[in-house]
Amino acid sequence: MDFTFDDQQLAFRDAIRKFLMVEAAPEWLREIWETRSGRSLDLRTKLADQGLTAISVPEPHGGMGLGDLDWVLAQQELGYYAIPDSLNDTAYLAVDLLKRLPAGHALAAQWLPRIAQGTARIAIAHPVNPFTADAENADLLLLWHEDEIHALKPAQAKLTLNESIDMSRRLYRIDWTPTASSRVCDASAGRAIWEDLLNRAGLALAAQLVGLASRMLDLGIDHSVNRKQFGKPVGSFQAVKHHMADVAVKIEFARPVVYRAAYAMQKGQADRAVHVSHARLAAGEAARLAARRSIQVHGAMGYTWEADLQMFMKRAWALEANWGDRSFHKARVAAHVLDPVAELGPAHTF
Amino acid sequence: MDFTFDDQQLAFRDAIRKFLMVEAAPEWLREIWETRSGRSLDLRTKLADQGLTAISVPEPHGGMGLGDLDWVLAQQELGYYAIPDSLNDTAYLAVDLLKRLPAGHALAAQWLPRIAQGTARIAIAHPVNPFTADAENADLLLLWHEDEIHALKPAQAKLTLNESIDMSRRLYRIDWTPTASSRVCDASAGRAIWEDLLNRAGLALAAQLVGLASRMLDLGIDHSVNRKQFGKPVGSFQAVKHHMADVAVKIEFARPVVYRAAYAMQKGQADRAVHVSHARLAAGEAARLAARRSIQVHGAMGYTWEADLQMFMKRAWALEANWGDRSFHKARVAAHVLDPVAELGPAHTF
Amino acid sequence: MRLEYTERQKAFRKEIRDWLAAHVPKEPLRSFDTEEGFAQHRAWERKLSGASLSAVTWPRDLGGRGLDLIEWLTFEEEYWRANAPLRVNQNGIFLLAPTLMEHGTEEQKKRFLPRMADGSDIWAQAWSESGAGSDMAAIRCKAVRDGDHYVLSGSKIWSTRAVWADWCFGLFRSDPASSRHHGLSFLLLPLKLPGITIRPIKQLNGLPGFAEIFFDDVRVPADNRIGEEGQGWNIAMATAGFERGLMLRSPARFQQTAKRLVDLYQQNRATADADPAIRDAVLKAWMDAEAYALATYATASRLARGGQIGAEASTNKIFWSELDVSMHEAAMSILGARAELMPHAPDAQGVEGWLDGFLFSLAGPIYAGTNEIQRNIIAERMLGLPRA
Amino acid sequence: MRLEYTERQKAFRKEIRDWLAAHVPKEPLRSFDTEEGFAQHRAWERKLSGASLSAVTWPRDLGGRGLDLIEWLTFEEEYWRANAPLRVNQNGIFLLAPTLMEHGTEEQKKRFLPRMADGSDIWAQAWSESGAGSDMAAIRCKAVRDGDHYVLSGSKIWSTRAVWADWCFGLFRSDPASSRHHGLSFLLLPLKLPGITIRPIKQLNGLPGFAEIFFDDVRVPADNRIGEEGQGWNIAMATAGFERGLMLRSPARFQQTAKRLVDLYQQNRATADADPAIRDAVLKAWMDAEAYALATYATASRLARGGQIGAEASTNKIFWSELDVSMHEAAMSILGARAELMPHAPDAQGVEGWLDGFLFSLAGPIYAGTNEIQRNIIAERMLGLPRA
Repeated sequence: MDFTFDDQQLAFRDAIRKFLMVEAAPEWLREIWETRSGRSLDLRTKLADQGLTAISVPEPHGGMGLGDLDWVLAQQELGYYAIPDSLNDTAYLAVDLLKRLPAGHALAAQWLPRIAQGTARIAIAHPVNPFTADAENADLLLLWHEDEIHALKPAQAKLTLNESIDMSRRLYRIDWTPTASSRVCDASAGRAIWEDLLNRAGLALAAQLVGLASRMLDLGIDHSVNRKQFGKPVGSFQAVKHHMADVAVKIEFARPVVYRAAYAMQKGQADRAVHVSHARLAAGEAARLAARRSIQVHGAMGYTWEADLQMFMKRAWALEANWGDRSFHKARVAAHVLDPVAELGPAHTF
Repeated sequence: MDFTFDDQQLAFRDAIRKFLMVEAAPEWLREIWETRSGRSLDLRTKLADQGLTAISVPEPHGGMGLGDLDWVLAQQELGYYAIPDSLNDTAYLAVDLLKRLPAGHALAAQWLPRIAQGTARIAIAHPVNPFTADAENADLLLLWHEDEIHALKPAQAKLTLNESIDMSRRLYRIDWTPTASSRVCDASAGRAIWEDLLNRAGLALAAQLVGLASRMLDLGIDHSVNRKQFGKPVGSFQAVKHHMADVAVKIEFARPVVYRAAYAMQKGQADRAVHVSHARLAAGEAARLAARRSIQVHGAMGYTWEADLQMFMKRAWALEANWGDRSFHKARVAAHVLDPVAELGPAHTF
Repeated sequence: MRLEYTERQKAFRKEIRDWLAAHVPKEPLRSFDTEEGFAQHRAWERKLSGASLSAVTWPRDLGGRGLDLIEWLTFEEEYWRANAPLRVNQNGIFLLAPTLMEHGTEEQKKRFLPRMADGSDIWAQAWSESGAGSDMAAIRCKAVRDGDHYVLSGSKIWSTRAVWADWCFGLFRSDPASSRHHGLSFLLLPLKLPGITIRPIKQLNGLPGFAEIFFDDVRVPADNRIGEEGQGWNIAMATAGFERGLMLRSPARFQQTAKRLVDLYQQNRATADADPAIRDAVLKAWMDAEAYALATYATASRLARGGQIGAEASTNKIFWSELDVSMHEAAMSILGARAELMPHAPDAQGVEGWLDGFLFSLAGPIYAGTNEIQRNIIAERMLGLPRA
Repeated sequence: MRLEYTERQKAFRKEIRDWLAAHVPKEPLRSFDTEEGFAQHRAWERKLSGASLSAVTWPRDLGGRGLDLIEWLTFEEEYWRANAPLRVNQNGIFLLAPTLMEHGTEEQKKRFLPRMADGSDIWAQAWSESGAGSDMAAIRCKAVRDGDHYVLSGSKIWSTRAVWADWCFGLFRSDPASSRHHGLSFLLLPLKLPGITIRPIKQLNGLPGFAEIFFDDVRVPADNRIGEEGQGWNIAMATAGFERGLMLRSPARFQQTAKRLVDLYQQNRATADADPAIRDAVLKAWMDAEAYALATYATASRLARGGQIGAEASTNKIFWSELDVSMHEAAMSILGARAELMPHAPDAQGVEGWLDGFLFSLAGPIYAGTNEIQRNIIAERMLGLPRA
């Protein structure tokens, strides 16, 4: 029993953090918000150089062959720096899906090396999301159809842009027709793959939400240390202190839940779905509270476009309802907790 | 449209308040807690002298013939001073029941004058309460049996004492057998009477809970003004101020809901049930928060038997679940709000 | 106590209901934080004024109808019930006007109020400064007396509506030697005066709902001052009371939101019921909106009997602003993955309005004195707790 | 990361489970805040000690088993799962003992710890004074040095277990000229010494769970002092960290409460489901209890790798105390009109324990440093916000 990350995992996390601190400053995020695609080729290359696109691609395909526990640390950083969806969708979710296709499927060999190199983007359409992020910028679409997996080029589908309050999210409604030639995998094999994809997406967003919560807390702290009212920093008022302390507590007790879910995914544990949903709910609650409290301590400034806080709040609000909203995840937790044969209480944590 | 009390009503309230301030000090409450009956003959006489037993007894029977709007102000004071249940059960609830018995029923003429004079106590058993307060001290029991009304002397039933955390409440399980001679009123006439009794009890407790919340707030304020920590009164810390301010807000917005419910009862308005349940929920929430916050600002002192706060907290916890618990009242609000034909929104408040 | 409307009140309600049914635009106007929307809303103010409905509580000779507060509440109920446009001139009509009625001269009332009532002048407020947000007494903007004028220098910020409005009102330091809440004067001035520069500030939704106003030796006639020189603080405090309290946030607004929330929940129960917190929030929304309405009727009744607005200003501010956030949070939960859609997105049917309302609700606990300040006020002035 | 127990850990769990199944009293003991219950609990401590289970993390020669924190968590899980009696000596074993291990001399450890482990000495804490509750540095109780003794005068209050306990530990002002956290010494003393008067204080439930202790020239040998004279504050702060943090409130306690709450909900769904807040609270209880357990395993793992307890002491305190209140509030809601029944009432079947647990939970956010103080600590020490 050891609930810590090893030094190599932490070093990898630190390297990502250092890299993003320089390359993903808020000014830069604002800049790409304004572009038509909302995406930067430059960043994509840099993320690949950093190895982020290769984390879980198997070594034979040019990747590092790592897993969910490495990703979970990276995802927190992606959240903290509000990195757009496509990296997660391509390098984490799509990679897992491709890896698990029935042995020797051409699609895996075709796309995994390109993903590892950072030269391919993949978007995933699943009915739990009414829209698919980044579909137009993708090189390939992977689509759910009654538990089958289909693959299309974006040009083969009709894409309708739906603007999100989070300008880093380019959402598309996809209208398409499944055909025999688009089918990659039948429902009997697809079911388990989609199931895990859904869990993995939930885990990814939980980790990002923890990262976002930390960022909003840090922005709230920065503001309240620097902003003066009544002749002293607003952060010296007890009400402001307690607003921030509450957020810190929520984050502290969301993080281990997320790590536990990552472990369950990495090991393919039978109860991974409930761990993921618990993680999503805990992380979502932390992010929601962080947004509420941080805008409050920012005062009017927090309500502006020019304060960086808005970018992180909007991202948190959007991600919290993506890949299963709160109702979805609460229902999964309830199914476990209220199952008469569930083993609850002490001695059943692991 | 005039949502204020008239001067006479306010003067009556002020007189009650002044009287209870002297006669119902916490020291005195503690004293009667310790007695076997939990009741004081002396207080009973004084309450009657003050006119409190005669409020709604019709004038021909020696009462004042007043109604719910007068009672609602009195009930707040009864809550503030934690006056035990028997006054409410006898002089408000039983009076209303007796008044509404089919015309000329002997029971009314027999008991109403004695109630007005303060020489009779009546306890009421209804299945919404698993226990009946003060059954052993009562001169008469009025009991529900499948919407019929029955009357018994306490000696005709088997009473089992169940101790409450609120020592002013003497609770009894009543085992009894309905007979033709105990029946006062059949189900067809009884149904409406019991319905209104339930509403009137809900209203009474809502008003008492507002009074209790105010008392707990006042005790919290007193303590935090007088208690010093870190060289200044604890009430000068912003966290303590905000704890108390939150309670004040809850009380401010519960009170008008209670008054509105009293008006609905007094006028027999068709939607009185939902107003009563709303009042109960709002008042209960105020009382719960007042208890939580007041014990918190009291610190360790709030956890003791010797601090007065405990008496009011215990009473609030007990009353909040009496005559219909939170689930009961929320269900009634939900039935109204989610009724597809309910008229909601502005212009439907009155 | 008499919780029935009089025949006169009922007749008034019917008149309003009929008029609104005939006149409320079928298509929602654009946001008044756009130039086009601002013009649409000004035209709507003019239309309201044509029916003497833009400021029903004012005296008839100033463009109102001389109605009492109960009738004002009735008007508001019908107004929100009809989903009529937001009031672009609310800073003027609900904040400045009560102040002018109480502290302005007869000449000032005649000069400003009728043009406010008919939408000729749309007003912005200019309270805050970059170093004086919640701490309003820290004002540094100067108004130096020069004969029958003041010369203004400095800047104001968070000035709502200032991008397209005609006039603004605010506090300025007319005594350079003064500090804190002494030596301030309450001035009204056109936003088109020479020396004024407006820097629009984009809000969360990307629209310039407020602005920073820079004053570079702006000359303002002294007869634009409300009340005596140096007495601005007391006058402004009365205005702040109106802002927080009874007038700005009429209960009908929240009752209408609660009703819409109930409808949204009913339409989405298949998914929403998986999260029991949603149902609980919906029931609470209805209860709290009703409670707010009841409390407002109680205050209005008390005022009608000669009472004064007291701590209600602060308790109301906290209650309505937290209620508004809770209701919009509940709506966002119900909408789930669709909640993030911008109102103009092609698939945003059934989503319109809630996101913008949610963003706007977040400003509630901040503006007009943060809720933290209100809690201090309640604790110290209403409950008697000691100052720090 | 490896979230599986080792074979050794599994074997230990099995041993504990079997032992508890065989030894936990079938009938619950009386409250240890009664004289009879105190004696029952002391006997239970002795029984635990007989199986070397009273202090599993201590070295073997002091009465423990030399187990690590993960094994301690395992022990606690089995202990709570078996509904074993509350630990009457928790002030000693979980608060004082870690302090003694770190700051006591070898002689002191040998003198005090084995008698603590086997229940011969039950310990009370004596931190607070009537003018020094949350502000522990305001201590005035004097310990005047007189040769190889201290002479104690003054009083302590809120001393848990002091009514029937054998010994107490606390901070005393050994330097009369000192102020605040300087000049304090950490002393251990028998409660039966001449000059000591104990005034029991009744708690909410009517039982004397704590007491006021009066010292009237009480002579305490100087070798009962832990650490150097005048260094008591730093030593006590370490103890306070244990109190708030990892050691006192093992997660199994809350997991067991959460499980009981789920059971209570399942048995009462016919009524409880009418209030959606109840179902939501039940789900949240399970999630938060699990989160607390996970956070504790993470801390224990980090400590095993040589890490130090940091701000967890304060974040834990807030989390477990609020969780405990929420769970008990939910149970009270489910019980409805039966919640007020005293455990011994004839019709209290299915109610036992929850009311007492609810009352006790209310002390959580107060003792061991109020949650307001903890939030200050988090804000200032962990987040770097400026002191007032």
